[in-house]
This record gives sequence, structure tokens and C-alpha cells, in this order.
Amino acid sequence: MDFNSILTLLRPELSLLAIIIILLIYDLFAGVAAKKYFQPLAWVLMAAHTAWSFCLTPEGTLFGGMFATTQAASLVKAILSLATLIVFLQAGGALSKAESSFKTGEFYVLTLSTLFGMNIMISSGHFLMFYLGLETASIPLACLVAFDKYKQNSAEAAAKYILNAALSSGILVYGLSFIYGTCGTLYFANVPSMLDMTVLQVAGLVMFLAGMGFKISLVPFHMWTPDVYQGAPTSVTAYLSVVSKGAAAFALMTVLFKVFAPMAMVWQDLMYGIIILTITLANLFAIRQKDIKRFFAYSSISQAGYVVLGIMAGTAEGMTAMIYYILVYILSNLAAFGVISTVENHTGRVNIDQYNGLYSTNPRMAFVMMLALFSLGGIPPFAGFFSKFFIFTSAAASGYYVLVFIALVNTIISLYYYLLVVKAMFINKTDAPAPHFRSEKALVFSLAICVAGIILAGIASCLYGGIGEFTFGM
Amino acid sequence: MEYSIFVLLLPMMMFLFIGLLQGKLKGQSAGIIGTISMSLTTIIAYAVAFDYFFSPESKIDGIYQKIVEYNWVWLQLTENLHIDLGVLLDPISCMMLVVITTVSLMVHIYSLGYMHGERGFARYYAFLSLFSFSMLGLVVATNIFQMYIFWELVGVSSYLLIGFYYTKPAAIAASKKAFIVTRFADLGFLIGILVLSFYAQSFSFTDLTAPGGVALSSAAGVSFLGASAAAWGLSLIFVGGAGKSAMFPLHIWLPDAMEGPTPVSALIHAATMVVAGVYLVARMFPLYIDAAPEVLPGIAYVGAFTSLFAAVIACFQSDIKRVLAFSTISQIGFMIVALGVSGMGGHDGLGYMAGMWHLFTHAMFKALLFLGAGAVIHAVHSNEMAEMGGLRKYMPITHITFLIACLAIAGIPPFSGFFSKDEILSACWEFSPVMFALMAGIAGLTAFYMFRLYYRIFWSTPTDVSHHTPHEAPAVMYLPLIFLALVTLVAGFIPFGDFVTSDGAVYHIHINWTVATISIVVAVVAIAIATVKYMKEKSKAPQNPLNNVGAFYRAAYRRFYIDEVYMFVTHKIIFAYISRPIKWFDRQVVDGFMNFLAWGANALAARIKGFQSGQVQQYAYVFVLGVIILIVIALAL
Amino acid sequence: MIELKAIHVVFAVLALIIVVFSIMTVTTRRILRAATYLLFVLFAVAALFFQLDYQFLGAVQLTIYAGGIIVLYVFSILLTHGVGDKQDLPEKKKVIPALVASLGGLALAGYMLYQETFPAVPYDAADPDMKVVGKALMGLGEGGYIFPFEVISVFLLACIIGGILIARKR
Amino acid sequence: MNFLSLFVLLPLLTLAGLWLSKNLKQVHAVAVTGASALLVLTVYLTVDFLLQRAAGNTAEMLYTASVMWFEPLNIHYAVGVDGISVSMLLLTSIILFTGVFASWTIVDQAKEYYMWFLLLTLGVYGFFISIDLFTMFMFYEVALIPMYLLIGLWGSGGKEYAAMKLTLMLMGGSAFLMIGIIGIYLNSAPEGGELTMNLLEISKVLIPVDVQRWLFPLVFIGFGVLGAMFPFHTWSPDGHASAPTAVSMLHAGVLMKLGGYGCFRVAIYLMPEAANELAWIFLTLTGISVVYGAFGAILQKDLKYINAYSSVSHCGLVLFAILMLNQTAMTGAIMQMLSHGLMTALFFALIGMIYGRTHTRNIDEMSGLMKVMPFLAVCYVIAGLASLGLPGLSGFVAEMTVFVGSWEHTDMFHRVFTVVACCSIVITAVYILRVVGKILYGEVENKHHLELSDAVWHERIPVVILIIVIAAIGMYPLLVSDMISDSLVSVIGQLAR
Amino acid sequence: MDIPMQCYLLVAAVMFFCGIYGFITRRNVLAMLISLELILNAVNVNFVVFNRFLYPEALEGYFFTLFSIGVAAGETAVAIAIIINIYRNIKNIKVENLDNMKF
Repeated sequence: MDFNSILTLLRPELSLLAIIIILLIYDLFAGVAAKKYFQPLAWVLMAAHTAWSFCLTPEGTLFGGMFATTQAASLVKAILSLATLIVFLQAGGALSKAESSFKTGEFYVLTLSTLFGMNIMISSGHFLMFYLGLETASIPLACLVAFDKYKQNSAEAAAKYILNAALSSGILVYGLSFIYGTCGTLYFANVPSMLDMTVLQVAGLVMFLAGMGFKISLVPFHMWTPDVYQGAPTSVTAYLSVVSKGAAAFALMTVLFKVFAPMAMVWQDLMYGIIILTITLANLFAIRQKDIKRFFAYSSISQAGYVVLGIMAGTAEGMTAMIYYILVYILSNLAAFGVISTVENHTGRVNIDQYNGLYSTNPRMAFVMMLALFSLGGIPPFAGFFSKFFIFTSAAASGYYVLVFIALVNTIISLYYYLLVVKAMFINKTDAPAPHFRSEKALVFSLAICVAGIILAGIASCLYGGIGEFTFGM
Repeated sequence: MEYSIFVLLLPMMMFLFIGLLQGKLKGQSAGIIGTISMSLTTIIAYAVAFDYFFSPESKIDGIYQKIVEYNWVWLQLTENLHIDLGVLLDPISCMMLVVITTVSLMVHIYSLGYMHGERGFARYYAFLSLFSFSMLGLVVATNIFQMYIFWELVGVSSYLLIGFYYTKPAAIAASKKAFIVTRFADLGFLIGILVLSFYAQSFSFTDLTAPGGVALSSAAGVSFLGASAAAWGLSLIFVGGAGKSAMFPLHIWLPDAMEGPTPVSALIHAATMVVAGVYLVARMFPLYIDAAPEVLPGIAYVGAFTSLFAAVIACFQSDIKRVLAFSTISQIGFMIVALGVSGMGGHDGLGYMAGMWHLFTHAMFKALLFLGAGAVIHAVHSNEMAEMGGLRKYMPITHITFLIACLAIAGIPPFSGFFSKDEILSACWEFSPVMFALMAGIAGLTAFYMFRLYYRIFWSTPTDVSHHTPHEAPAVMYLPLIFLALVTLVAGFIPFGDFVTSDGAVYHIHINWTVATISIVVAVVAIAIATVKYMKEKSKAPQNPLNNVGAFYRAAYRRFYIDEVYMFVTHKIIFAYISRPIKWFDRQVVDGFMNFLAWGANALAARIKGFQSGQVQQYAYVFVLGVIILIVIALAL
Repeated sequence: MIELKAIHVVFAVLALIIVVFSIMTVTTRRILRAATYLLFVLFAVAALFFQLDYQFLGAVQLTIYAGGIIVLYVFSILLTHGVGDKQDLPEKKKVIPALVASLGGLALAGYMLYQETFPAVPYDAADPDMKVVGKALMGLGEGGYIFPFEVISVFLLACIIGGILIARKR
Repeated sequence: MNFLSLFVLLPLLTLAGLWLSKNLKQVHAVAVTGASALLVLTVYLTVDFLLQRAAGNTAEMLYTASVMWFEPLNIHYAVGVDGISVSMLLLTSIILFTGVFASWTIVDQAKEYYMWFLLLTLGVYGFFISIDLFTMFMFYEVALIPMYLLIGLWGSGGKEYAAMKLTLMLMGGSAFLMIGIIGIYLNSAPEGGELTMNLLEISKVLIPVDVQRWLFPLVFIGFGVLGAMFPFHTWSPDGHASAPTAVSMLHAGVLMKLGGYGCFRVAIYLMPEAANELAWIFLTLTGISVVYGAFGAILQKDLKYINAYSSVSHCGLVLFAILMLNQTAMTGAIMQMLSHGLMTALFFALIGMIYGRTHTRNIDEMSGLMKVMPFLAVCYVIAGLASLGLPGLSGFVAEMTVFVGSWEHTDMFHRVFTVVACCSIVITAVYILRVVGKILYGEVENKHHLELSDAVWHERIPVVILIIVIAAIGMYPLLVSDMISDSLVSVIGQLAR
Repeated sequence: MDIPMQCYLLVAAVMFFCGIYGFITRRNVLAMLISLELILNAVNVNFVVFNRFLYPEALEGYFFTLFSIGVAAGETAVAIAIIINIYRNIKNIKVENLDNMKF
């Protein structure tokens, strides 16, 4: 191990750190006049970082196995930073308001710190690293959730989030202690050979699953999700629902594949039940939601169920499908959240009922929202269809036909509630539709990225093929 | 005889021409064009018939052959089965060509006067052309499926023409009824075709009626519910025929069909379409004889019963067209009986020849009757006997021609009806005396009700005179009457057996004088009774010839409540016990199940909503419990 | 009959303290007392570390937990409560399920610990040399913890920023 | 660039054109241009196809092309047509063309309307040209979803409920379908080798029979939902009743055919063993559909409901015939698809036009329309006659072919169901004539109706075209029946393997 | 050292589940946080005990505990900040009042 390899393999993390430091310093020392360039600077830096991240790092380990990265992992990192960039672009509107403009710096720094944490989590090679990454990814997020601190919902959401996060990480590390106790090591590379399915290992695995289940919000570890999503500022919700979730899902998959592979029997059975519960319950809850963010919370819970379906497959195809699914999910969900945040910013409307007649006044926004919803619902030719199809195929290929069937039945329920929103925007008549507004350029740009992604990510097969190439390397 | 195709093409072109241009054709032009084209068709048809009957090519060893003039594959169904369209000439089809074109031409001419000034005049002629086309197509069909095709087409033309006065509720109902009842019968026909063609692997009449019943040899030994496949097939085919030919119990549509314009009744519901069933049985006759001889007596009994039944009802009707309608049913019954009692070849085939002959003569005189009745209705503006009487003074030509027709149908020599009916009775005589007695009795009834009709129209005084003085019909209307009367006068002397027989060989008709005497006596007596009862004045109970059997009278007047039975079955049973439950089932059960799923999901969602209580400790509890349970499960697994 | 050694007594006392004060921490109605009992537990845990010859760890435990965290708690308690505030007893409908869950969990944990066979390793009471610890903490290779060390610094930085973000008035 | 891809490209171009158009006039112009271009393309395809066949090109599918799409899963964008697809494409083009005119009166958000409409047809075209299961399924779903907005936005009556129900039920069907397709895909190489989605390639392998046994029902039900198979048909009455005219036309006329086509092309073609084994179950269901739909139509009061139930019955016959698994019945099935597509489109067009004038579809509230709108009334009668199977119109040809084909089976089960299906022609007559009698005949009872006008040019065009095609097929069935029948040889071969 | 390792672990488990119990039942958010500290401590004890008894040669448990203490500190700090923020918003920190968002 030399300095060079640190620079190569750790490049995404280092560049993130660099951005964090630059922004922190800029925020601290910039004058009032220079403050207004803060956001553009952040976007540019982030864009550069994202672009650079897509030049994937090679596979390798650092620090004696503490840090282990693969092409797939670095691809996921790139995807996540893309998502973060989109979130940033969408957050601009809300952040430039008077009541929060002075906190802009903190927002960016904290978000990037959590992204850093996620990167660490994704390419950790040791449970300590994993734990640290996990905590870095979640604790600052609690601060972000409390970003609108004088809004009661925001404060309450933050409390719920931090309490749940702490509990779940407590349980997770308790589980890790069992793993450590029975294996004698926490290095990913060494654990598998020590696993022989003793009771404590099983318990440790379950506790680990629970901790990750919290992050991905799988039933029954999902209870915080709707409240937090509803209370948090919209950009943070978007970030929580896509980046945090995507990272956790991928990290979970990595660990399950890399470390708990000998116990696949156990976790596959558990995941089976968890997936069914997750998808079904989330869908049922989603049906009756009024608040659009809360609605999307449940929607994202059920989407998480589909994501982990890819883990079930336990194959390279499943992994490809899952990464692809995460990508598509990120794009679709961010498109939806972009619309939600701009609507909320300009009109203050957050209820689904208040979206009635949106199409008549803001056709573009309604249209983007519809695309996003269709994509989430798995309607072709939008990307969501492809990602669902692939993930189902990979799960079915491993023999989980019944599971796939249940998931499919659930897509119908999900389609129902997605259509409810579409209906509200397009069909429902109202006397007071949201007034027409012009969104910020950055947000429009971010939506354009998302829409392009939604439409092209499916049809342009090179994306899927590319992901496949990198994951097959694993 | 290649030009025979024009018999079909001409009316079809005319249908399209008049039909598409009906808005553009002013005044009488549609009628005149239609009539001219029909005349041409008639000439061609005559030429074809003449050519066929008198050219040596159509006979081999003195036996008329089936000549397939044209045959195009229209639709290939299976390897062997294909529906063809073509022209088949043989004695009966040639005879039918003559009958149809003659009557049709007469009706075309007649309608120029009768329908003058009607709204939809052009439409009327378009439909007439359609009908002529379909009917001609039916008779020249080379295969049973072609026949079925045109069979349906005549059904539709009939539907359209009955419903010609589409603003009249009765006409709408009648047209609907006619179509649906015959359609129901056609179902039998269709299944019959399926059965037969499955075994015969051919639709072609040439194959099906090949001597010796070879067509159905593969069906030997196949039986269903105790009857052979051939018997099933042929019976079902007869059901189709019975529907078109208004055999009991499928006769109910025909009386109602009188709601159409009277010339239409003459053409379709007296002369041509309704005998399609007879024609069908005649067409399939060799197969009946060879493959399922046990079906024929059944057919005869159905015919006989229908004949009797209709004759009885006819005695009690007050609407002159209804009387004629029931009379038609009754006469078709005769034809069916004739076919039913017939055998094959030579003297055995007498019934066949007689049936066909009766078909021919009946077409002429029944058309005449209807057209005469039309003239009367045209004059009186009513169908009810009560409003008629003494018309002989005002409408002499109509009167004379009507009388000739009545005499013919009553079976008085030398009118054509006598000869054909006599041959039928002879055939019955040879079948069984009981059948003979029955048919002779019906012949008497026929004479009775016809003369009742005749006297009530032309002799007795009306009870209810509220109309202007009737006058004779215009020439375009009475010329056809005269022509048909002439035909009726001479048709009996055609040596019919030289042309149409069961086996195609010449059969020399001779009159069985025992039978003839009996039938003449019966007819004369019946006419006498009618004369006594109806000639002079309206009786006090004008519509009740049998005072002392009131219930029977009422029943007969209401046509023995058969319609009511149908109404009951369709509305009370099919609608109420099938359609309504299905409607209910569809809404409540099938749809209800889907809605229940939706409702269930929604309700469940509402139920479990409280689970998300907003209490963070509850979340933690669920979390912990989830972990514990999962551990237990994982350990248990 | 195991010979009663001082070490046994020490352990018994510590265990007793931990268990009793743990229970008291979560049951007392005065929150300040809860913090205090927690402090006792933390002390006992630190003592346990000392007993296991992990002096450095015990010291860290004492300084960070007892010295840092508890102080934080006390401050915030005083910030948000009157001194004598007594809390309501938890609701029954919460207590019973919670008891079931935690006792059940405990039973399960006990069962699992009993079930598990651990490798028999001779007890080695050596306190790791601080040099070793320091080297490992700065180590780059396997067994080196420089990377987590860096990461936790980022984590703490983020926590500080986040804490400030939320705690400051603006 | 494959010739067939034009069928996807042209609607896309039209979509783009619509998107760019500024006013109603331009929208109409673009829509008509697109539809006409597609119609011309289809006619050209048909002619060329027939010529190629006549020239002795006996390949199972013509114009085949395959582009690798998703390499890891060996999914291709693969197209190709045989006689059946060609006839379906023809049907689609005709109905699209007529549908554009039938929507002429829609001015409220016309641009969006036509865009969704085109997207719907895009899906349909794509479905018919695909020979790759994935592509096929994708286009299938593309065709489904625009229905929701088309009904929800431009529909009438309980449109929101109907739109939701239709979408969810059809999507429910496609859930079955998706798992079925995945199942087929995963079993497409039972003896090792690369998995494939290509229909032609899968048809060559024997999917293990015990796998077929559960895949077949899934796929069949999946497509059967769209084919309105009992008891999955209830979306049809509500959906059709609420949809705008042209959407009903396209949906009943073409989209429901996707069901039949899919059952045939995927379920039976790829899983012949299971088809032989399990056909009886679905035969029972579809047999029920046939009479059930017909009886259901009798007592309905809403014109569209009547026609929707009638569609259930007729489409039931399609599936029924397909399940007879012989060449004749299948030919009949495809012809019935064509025929039903055309006549139901005609029906819906006419109903839409009548509704546009009278503002009611309740047959009790109309009468004597023959007098006030003779053109529409006559066309309605013709449509009715086609529906009840009048010779000379397409319905007859199809039904007779089906019945003759069905009768080829000699066992009692098939015979009984054939007779039951035959009965439907009588029931059809009952409800058709009932409607005709009620609304067209008689005196005009509603005085307002006396002031109504007859059809105008943009209404006459679709109606006349549809009638001409119906009559053309009815009079000269060999036009299509040979084309269809030839293409069935491979399926029959499959069934006998 | 003849005290069985399980004894230590059991003590830790008791601590852990006390924490769980407190977390679920306490009515005060700060008290819940205090309970959480018990949980984290139990984990620390586990790691240390495992390290000492079973794998004394490598110091993984040792370091895990070390970092875990650090993390716990950060976590607590943030949590307390958030709780104080709650207090600023609703003037108490009763957990049952944190149900603005539900269902």
C-alpha cells in the first residue's frame, strides 16, 4: 500500500472531503456579497465531483482491508453523488429563502458529510468502518431533518429520527458484538470463514439486518419513515428517501454477499418475509395518505422492498438489477420530490388534495410528476418498468416466483395510489388550483436531468449493460 | 347457361344501386328501375329454366342432372370443407327460379301502385331487390353453406321489409320477432350443417345427396341420445326449415309478419321465403331417404299438425291478412307432409313431386290472394273483415281474381290448386289412411275459411262503414292480379312430373279419382257451409262461427296462446331467470368481488392507519419486537 | 464450590451495581436521579474495564462518558426541567409490553449465551501496552486504525456543525 | 433500420408533431397525416407481405430483425410479422385512422388527447410487430396506461371509477403476465445454453411440461383479462361506457385484441403441451363468457354497456376459438378479432355520434332516430347486422369459421360448448334488434330530438370506411383468411409436436 | 480468571434490556436518551469482554469500544441538541407530545 493507491482508491472520498472543507471555509470566511455564489460554487464542485466519480476507481483494498472498494461500489458512489447533486439543485429554492439562507453552508456541509459517511459505509472492509460510516451517514442527517428548527414538525421529526437511529445503531452494534464474539474478527475478509451459523451469529445477523432495515426502512423497522419524511424539509426528505436509502441498500447487499454469504439460507428466509411485509404494508398505508411527502414516504418504503428483492436473488444479475433499480428509483423519486419542493416553495401546498388541477396551471410540473409516478409504478416506456422487470427477473431466476408474484400484485396497489396523485393533478376539478409559478433554473435543470433519466435510462440499454459489466466483476 | 349468374348479379347490383342512391332517386324512378331490372331477371330466369328443362345436356338417360354452373371457393375452412358460392341448376332450383322471379316481378309491378307515394319508396325497392337476390341465391345454392348464407340474408330482408313501416310499433315488434324466431331455428340449421358436414366432409349438395347416402357413411354407428348422427343432423336441419316455413311451434312470427306492406307479404311470406323450408327438405331429400328415413314421418307429422292447427286458427281470424297468413302456414304444412310421406323414385316419389308442385301452384295463387287482399286494403284502408263487405261491386277485377285464387286453394278443379293438392292427398293416401283423412279434412277447412274470407270481403255488408267509397285498384296493381290468375288457371295442366321428380326421371301424373272425388266433395261441402253462413249478411256475432264453443273460439282467435307462451318463456324465464340474474351476478358478484378487493384494501388501510400512532416509543417497541421475533424465527428455521 | 476470590467479590459487586442502577436508571421518576444512576452504571462499567485490565479504556470511559456525556445530560436536564420535577409513572399499557419484550429479549439473550460454545482460550490478563495501542491507532496496515480515526474525526466535525446548527438561536 | 420499426417510429414522429403543433387545426392536420401515413404503410405492408408469400417466401415471420437490447439478459428488440400480425396491424391502422376522425369534436385539450391516443396506438403497433417477449410486454403495457388518462380526462359518466378500475384490472392481468413471461424466459433453455426472449427461438425448445402447467394459466389469464374473459371482464362495461368515443373504438377494437393475440402468440404457441392439457379449463370460462356477455347485454339500458357486454361475448368467442387448438377455429378466432374490432369500432363511433347529439345513451330515452338521422341510423343497423353475424359482413365469416372449426372436436365436451357458443348468435340477435327497435325505429318521442342533424363529413368518413372494410371482409373473406390460415401452420405444428 | 465470560455478557445483556425497557417506557425524551446510553454501554462491555476473554491478541473489540465511545459522545451531543430544540418548540420534552405527525 502506498500513497498512490490511497489517492486512486480513496479518490471519491477525498474529493468529497475536499469539497466539504472548501465549502466550510468559504462559508465561514466569505463576505455577504460572496455568499450568493456559495450555492453555485457548491453545485459546480459537486458536479465536478460527480463527473469525476463516474470515472470509476479500480478494485482494491486499503489500510489492511479496512477499506475495500470495487467498481460496483464506486459506481454506486457516483450514482449517489449524482443524486446528491440533484438534491442540491432542488434545494436551492428553499435555501435562498430568508429564514434559511444563513444556514446554507451548514446544509451543504452536513449533507456532504453524510454522503461521505455513506461512501465509507459502501466500501468498508471492516465492521468498525461500517459502523462509523453508518453513524456518519445518519447522525448529521438528524441535524438536517431538524433544519427548519422552528417548525415543530421538523423538530419532532428530528427527534424521532435521532432516537430511532440511535436505538437501531445500538441494536446493530450489539449484534456486531455477537459476530465479533463468535468470529473473533471484524474484517469482512476474515469473517465468512468463521461463520458456522451458531445462535449468536444468527442473532447478530438479525440485529445487523434490523439496523440496516432501519436505514432502508424495511418493515418492521420502518415506523419512523413517514413521520420523518413528512416533517423534514423537502430536500432533506428527498435526500433521505433516495441517497440514504440507496446507499444503505447497496451496503446491505455488499455485506450480505461478502460477509454473510455462508448464512445466506438464514437471511434469505428472513428477507423473504421482510420483503412481503414491507411491500404490502407500505402499500396499504400509502393508500390513505393525504400529505404528499408522507405519501412518498410509504411509497419509498415499498420501493425499498423492491430494491432488496434484488438482494434476494443473490446473483450478479440481481446485483446489477438492484443497482439499476436504485439508479432509476433515485431519478424517479427525485423528479417527484423536485416537483413537491417547488410546489411547496411557491405555493406552500403539501396535501395531495391541494394538487388538484395542477395540470391546468403548471402543466410542466404536473407532467414531470406524472412521469415520475409512472416510473415508480413501473409503467413502460419509463425506466421504472425496466428496473422492475429486471429485478423481478433476477429474483425469479433464483426461484422466488411466489415472492415475485406478491410483489407484482403489490405493484397494482402502488399503481392505484400513484394514479390517485395523477388523478388529482390531471382529472380532479377544483376552483382553486395552485397558481402558476416559475421555478428556479437550477430546479428545472435538475428536473430535466431526472426526466431525461426516466425516459432514457430504460431505453438506453447501455446503462444497464454498463452496470452489469461492473457488477459482474465482483 | 352461363348467363344464369346474372339472375343473381342483377338484383344485387340493383340493391346496391338503389340502396346507395336512394336519397337521389326521385319519385317513382327507383320503382321503375327496379321493376325493369326485375323483368330482365325474370326473362333470364325463364331462359335458364327453359334451357335446363329442354336442352339435352341436362339429362342423362332421361334423368335430370344437377348442373353446377359456377362454383367459387369463398372461404376455405378446413382441408375438405370450404364454403363455395355458385350456381346449381337442377329441376327444383329451376322451378324455384321461375316461381321467385315471377312473383317478384308481379310484386315489383304491383308495388308501383301500392306503395305509391310512401315514404321510403326507394328503400322499399332496394329491399325488394335484396330479397330477390338472396332468395335466388338460396335456391341456386351449390352447397348447404351457401344456402345458409342466403338463408340468413332472406331472413334479414324479411326483417327489413316487415319493419318497413318502422314508425309502427307493431311492425317493429313483428320484424324483431320474425328475425329472432327464425334465427333461433337457424341455430338448429347451423348445428345440423355442422353435424352433417363433419361426417360428410363436404358442404356440397352434389356430395351430400349422392345416391345411396354415401356421404354419411362415416357417421354410421355414431349415435347420440339414441338417435343416429344422421338423424340428428337432418332433424336439426329440418328445424331450420321449420323456422323459415313457420312450422309449429316456430310459426308464431308469420302472422305477425303481416305488419309489413302487403306486397311483401305476398312475395316473402306467402310465395317464396316461407317455402324455403320446404325447398330445403326437398334439396336434402335423397339424404333423408338414404341416411335417416326415420326422420321423414316425423316431418310429415309436424307438417300435418301445423297444417291442422293453422287451418283451425284461420277460421277464427278477423284480419284478412292473418287469415291468409294462417292459410299459408297450413298450405306449407301440406307441402311438408307431402315430402314427409314421400319415398324415392317413380311412384314412391309422388309426394315429393306433389309437394314441389303445390309449392309452385301455391306460390302463384297465394301471391294472388295477398295481392288481391292488398288491393282490398288499399281500397278500404283496413285489414279488418268488419270494415269490408260488398266490395265485389266496387272492385270487380280484384273480386274475380280473388275468387279464382280461392277456388284454387280450395281445391276445385280445374284450378291449379286442385291438381297439386290432389297429388298430395294421393301421396298421403298411400302413406296411411289416417293421414289422408286428416289432410282431406284440412283441405275442407281450407275451403271453408277461404270462402269465409271471400264472402266477408266481397259479399256481405260491412258492419262498420266509416270510409269513403272504395274503388278499383290502378292498372299497375290489377295487371299482376290478372296475370297470376291466369297462371293459376293453367298451372294445373302443366305436366309437372315431367320436370320435377324425386329422382329426376319423368313421372307421368295421373289423377287418383277416389282421392280426387273425396277431396272435391269435401271442398264443395265446406264452400257450401261458408256460403250459407257468410254470403248474405253479417251474422250478429260476426266473428263467431261456432257460438257454442266460446272458449275454443277465444283460444283459436288468440291463436291458442302460443305467442303468450313464447312471451312467457322469453320474458319471464329467459329475461327474468337468466338475464336478470346474470346482470345481478355481474354487478354484485363478479364486479362486486373486484370492488370488494378495492374496498378491502382501502378499509384495511383505514384500519391499520392507527398503527402508525406517531409515538416514537411505539416505533421503538415495534422495532425491538421485530428484532426479537425475527431472531426467534431465524433460530427456529 | 468455587473458591471465593477477591476478584469474584469485585465482579459481584460491580455486576450488582450495574444491574441495580441500570434498573433504577430506567425506573426512577426523577430525571436528574436517572442521570446520576447512569453515572454510577458508567463508573461500574469503567471499573469492569479496569478489572479486565483495560485501563486505558476504563479511563476513556470515565472521561468521555462520566466526564463529558453526563455533564451534557445534567445541563440539558436542568435546562428543560425544574429540579424537583417528578415524572409521571409510565402508562401500564406501555410497561407491560415493554416488560414482556425486554424480559423476553433478556431470556433470549441468556439462552443464546448459554447455548453458544465459545472457544476455550486461556485468560490473558495483560494490559495492552499503550505503545501498541497508539501504534495500532495510527497503523496503516491490517490491525491499524488510522482510517477509522480519520473518519470519526469527520463524523465528530459533522456532529459539531450539526449541533451548532440546531442549538444556536438563529 | 427495419421496415417494421416504422410502425413505432411514425407514431413517435406524430407525437412529436403533435407536441409542436400550436392550435387545433394543426393538431388535426398532424393527427390525420400521421394516421394516414400509418394506414398507407400498413396497406403497403399487407400488399408486400402477400406478394412475398406469393413469391414463395415461406419463412414463419417476414421482415424479421433483431437488435440486441439488454445484453446481460439477452433481450432483443426483435420484430417480425406473419399473416396474423399483418391483419392486426391493418385493423389497428384502420381504427386509428377512423378514430382520429371520430375524435374530431374533442376540442378541450385536444393536443394532449391526440398525444395520448397516439401513444396508445404506439403500444399497440409495437405489440403486434414484436417477436421478443420483453419488447412485446413492454409495448403491451405502453398501450394500457394512456387509457387511464384518456378515460379520466375526456370520458363521461363515472369516468374516474371506470378509469381506475380498468387500469388496475388490466395491470392486474399484466402482473400475471409478467411472471408468466419471466417464467418462460427462465425456462427457455432447459438443456442449457443462453436464455432467450425471442418467440421463435423459444418455440423451438420444449419448456418442461410441468413448468408449462403453471405458466400457461398465468399467461392465459394475463392476456385473458384484456380479452375480457369471464370473470375478469368487468372492467370492460364500465371502461367502455365511460371512455370517449375514439378511445372506446380503439380499446374495444384493437386493445382487446391484444389479449387474444397474446393468448395465441405466447400462451399457446410457446406452451402447446400445456395448452393441450389445460385448454378445457379456459374453454369453460370462455364458453361462459360467450353466452354470459350476450345474456348480460340483453337487459342493459346504456348503449355503450350493451356494446361492451357484446364485446365480452364476441371476444369470448375469440379466446374460445383459440382454445379449440385447430387451424380452422384459430383462423376463425383471428378473423373474429378483425371482425369484432371493426364492427365494435363502428358501433362505438356511432354511439359516440348519437350521444353527441342526444346527450343520452339510455335507450329508453331515445326513439325514432331513423327519421332524424337516417345516415347514422342505417349505419347502426348495418353495424348491428354485422354484429349478429349477417352473411356478407365480416361477423358471419368469422363465426362460421369458428363453429366449423370447433366442431372438428368429436368429444362431448367440445361439442356441448360449441353448441352453447352457437346459441350466442341468437341472443346477439335479441339484444341488437332490441336496441335497433328501441332507438331507431318508432316515432320520435323527445321533441328536442327532432331538431338533431345527421352526420357531418368528419363523422361520415370513419363510418363509411369501417363499413366498407367490414363488407369487404364479409364478401371476400379469402382476402384475409388465407393469409391468417397460412400463418397458423406453425402453431398447429407446435400443438402437434 | 475463573469467572465465566457469560456472567459478564449476562450483565451486559441486563444492561442492554434495561436500556430497551427504559427506551420504550420513559415519558421523557432525555430519559429515553439516558436509556440509550445503557444500551451502548452494554455493547461496549460485550466487545471488551469478548476481546479480553477470547481474542486477547488482537485488539479489535478494544478499538471498537474506543470508537464506539466516541460515536456515542457525538450522537448524544446531537441528540441533546435536538431535544433542546424540541423544548424550544413545544416547551416540554414529553415524548407523548411528539405526535404531531401520525397515521
